[in-house]
Amino acid sequence: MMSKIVKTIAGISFPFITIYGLYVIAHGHLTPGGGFQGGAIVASGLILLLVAYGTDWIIEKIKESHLSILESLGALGFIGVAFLGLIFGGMFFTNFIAGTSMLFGGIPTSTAANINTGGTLPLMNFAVGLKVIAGLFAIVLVMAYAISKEEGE
Amino acid sequence: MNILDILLQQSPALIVATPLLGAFLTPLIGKLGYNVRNIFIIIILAVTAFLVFLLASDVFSGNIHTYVFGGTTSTVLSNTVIRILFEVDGLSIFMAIITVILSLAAVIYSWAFMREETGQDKYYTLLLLMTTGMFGMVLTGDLFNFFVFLEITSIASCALIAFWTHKAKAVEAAFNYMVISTIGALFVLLSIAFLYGKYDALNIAKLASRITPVSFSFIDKLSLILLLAALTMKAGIAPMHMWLPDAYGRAPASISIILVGATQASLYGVFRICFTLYGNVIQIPEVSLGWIMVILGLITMLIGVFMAMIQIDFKKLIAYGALAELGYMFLGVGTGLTILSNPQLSLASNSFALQAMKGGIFHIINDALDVGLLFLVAGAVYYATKESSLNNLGGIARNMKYTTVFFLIGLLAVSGIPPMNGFASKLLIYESVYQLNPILAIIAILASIMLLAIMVKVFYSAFLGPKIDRFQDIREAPKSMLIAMGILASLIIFFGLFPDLIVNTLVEPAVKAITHPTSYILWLTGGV
Amino acid sequence: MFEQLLKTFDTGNGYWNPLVWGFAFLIIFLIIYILRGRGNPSYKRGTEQTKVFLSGNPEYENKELLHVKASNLYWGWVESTKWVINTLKKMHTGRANDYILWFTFMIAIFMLLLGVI
Amino acid sequence: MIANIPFLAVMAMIIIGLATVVFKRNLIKMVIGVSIIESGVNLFLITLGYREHSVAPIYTASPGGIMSYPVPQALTLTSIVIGVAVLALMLSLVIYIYRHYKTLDIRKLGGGEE
Repeated sequence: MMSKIVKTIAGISFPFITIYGLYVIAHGHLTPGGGFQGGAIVASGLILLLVAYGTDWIIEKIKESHLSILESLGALGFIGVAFLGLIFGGMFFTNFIAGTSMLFGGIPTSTAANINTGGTLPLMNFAVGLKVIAGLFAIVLVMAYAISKEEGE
Repeated sequence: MNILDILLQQSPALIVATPLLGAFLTPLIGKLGYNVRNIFIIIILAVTAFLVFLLASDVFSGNIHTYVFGGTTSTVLSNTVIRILFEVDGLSIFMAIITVILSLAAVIYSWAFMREETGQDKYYTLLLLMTTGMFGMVLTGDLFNFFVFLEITSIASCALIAFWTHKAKAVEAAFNYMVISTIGALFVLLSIAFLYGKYDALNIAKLASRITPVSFSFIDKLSLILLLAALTMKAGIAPMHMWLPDAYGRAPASISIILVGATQASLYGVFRICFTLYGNVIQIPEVSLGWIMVILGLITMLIGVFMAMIQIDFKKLIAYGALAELGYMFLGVGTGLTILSNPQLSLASNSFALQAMKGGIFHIINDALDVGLLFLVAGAVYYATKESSLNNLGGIARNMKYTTVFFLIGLLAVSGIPPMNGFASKLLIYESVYQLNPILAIIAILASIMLLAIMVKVFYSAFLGPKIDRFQDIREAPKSMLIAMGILASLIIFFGLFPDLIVNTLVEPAVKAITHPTSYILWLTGGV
Repeated sequence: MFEQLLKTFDTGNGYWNPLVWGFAFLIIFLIIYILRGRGNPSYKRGTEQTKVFLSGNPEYENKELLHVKASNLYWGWVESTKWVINTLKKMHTGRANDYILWFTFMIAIFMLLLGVI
Repeated sequence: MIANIPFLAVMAMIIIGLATVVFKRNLIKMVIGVSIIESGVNLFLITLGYREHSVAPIYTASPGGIMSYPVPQALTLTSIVIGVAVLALMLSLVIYIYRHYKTLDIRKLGGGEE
């Protein structure tokens, strides 16, 4: 449990951190960054809340089992996209969207940083981002919960 | 193109992807109930097994199967390899077969063995992840990819060793294993970086073609040393084996047998590095890897049997036995390497080298089956009696007839008594090692005799003896555990009765694959 | 296929055929069985002959005590190789830092053997 | 000379890390030692890809000029991701060990042969 100042500041900065993290995830195919980095940023925002408001408050809002389901969904999305590459492109992990008129189907030119490019890469970044957010936050949540229970005894 | 051809073409990726998909689906399927999830996992592994055998049938007919992730083979430039490649030759698929047998046995065994535990979704997720890692390690043709799968395997296996978190020693063994395997893997990464810095390639075949006696220098030696040290440590070769008995002994029995596979995947790494990656330079006189392997094998063997002699914990004793068995593989393959790397020896002694290699490689699968069976028996005894110390056991053969028979089969196999499979491979090793140096063969036979003595001690103290009141009402192990043990036991007997068939179909392609590295290296330039 | 199953296993220097061995075992077993069937006419159940002989000491009431514990088995061997076993025991400290020390030590050994230093 | 400083730093980090793991008795410090080795290896990988006066290897919107090698950066990233998993697992194991033995001193744990 932290003081009111910390809580307020954490509450104010949390949306910005999250949006920045989501930006990094979404632009993973254009800039240095991607699913893991952005996911780590979002997760650190959540961890900031955890530190500021205490474990019990967070545990009420989010269950660890939900997080692990989200994590599996992220991993499934990643491997699912890879399997789709096998089905539509003939090889595992084939970038079957690139060069088509679908979303993210554009082909990048050397000058324009267009977000509508990259084929399956943005999709994989989203999946990895989801997995990393859920996974990292679950790790810290479980550890914090375990320790806080111990100190309470 | 019919469906089998497509499956065959895609099989290297699917072998890795199917357990991975299963691993992430498990927490979701787990909500549907106990039996549904377990059947799902068995189906996943059965599909994987089917793919492995499909691929094996192709690879054993003499092909090297390559798979390019995310593109067709034509996009691979001949000079720089940009994509991740899987390259499957005889040895890879041989190891994959071991992995799939062990993981199937473990999953079938866990059905009853883990019934009472909590957190089973995580258990099966990690188990499948570990299987994925092992498949990746043996199938990949990319050095960095190898590192990644090595880490996946070690993280998953470490979490599984500590699965019984209420046991202090299990957690401690897991921590030790984690520290050791992480540092080992980091050294592997460091030497990969050395090689990448010098040769600008990560593909094993590409690197191997660039490491020549001309270019061989300090950096190559350093990375060879680091790779060798780290991978032999991960494979549990003495004197860096100390984590192994703890990890094997403290983990749940169903995990111990997959750990056997994981150590052997590291062993595969050692062989791949010595024979393929540095295949062009093994004849340089200062690289006397063969003798190093022989001596390490002997030390491993002796330490294994001496320590097993004084153990009173059932599973730890078997773990030390497994350590001794590891020594035989190193001895056999090391003998082969010694003779192959000596340009002065004539072709006549080359045939002994091949026999020794055959023995060593054949012993890998035999060891996996034998030690796996013994671990499963130890787990069954623990399941029935809740007792792991041999001092407190006794007379359980009365109540657990089938388990006793399985233990007897494992006992005979692990100590190399005919007609079990251990005998055939050990005979090959003894006879060929004798040609190199008779003393080596004598020590090996001595270690084998001691192994028999140790196993007889277990048999006497745990299974025979007068009735003990506490164990009056213990029951035979549940059916699923018996089935898992039965699979391994029948394979042991089959391998023992028809060694010629096994050596010709399974072992020989594997030996050919590592003694003729050029076919592995040259596929890039169309040499296949 | 069937012929391949029956083939003799050539080990380079000798050969080994488990089926022949199995056959030989079967014959030996039969001979032993026949010999055993002839029996010993002086054997009588439930007399002095079948009692446990413990150097003249009376037999334990509690059968459990008759069982030799695992740590007592091969006592002589363990006692005579104590120097090896105690050294080995000292190696297995159960601490990760000692194990890493062994690892660095082995790297040094490999370096010596391969001539880096 | 100046170009070799990163390599010296790598050497120093790896040796410091190894020394920490070998000589420190505290479990947390051992974990830190492993982390230091890992950072050393990552630094080495990054250094391999460095070229003088190069720009970041981003294909679009590049200001022109030579780029540093992207492959070592990808390797480092993977290695960092693995490092996170390893660190988390090791720390959770340390928590469990502390729960059982009520100490972090490795000499007071129950391992070893009898």
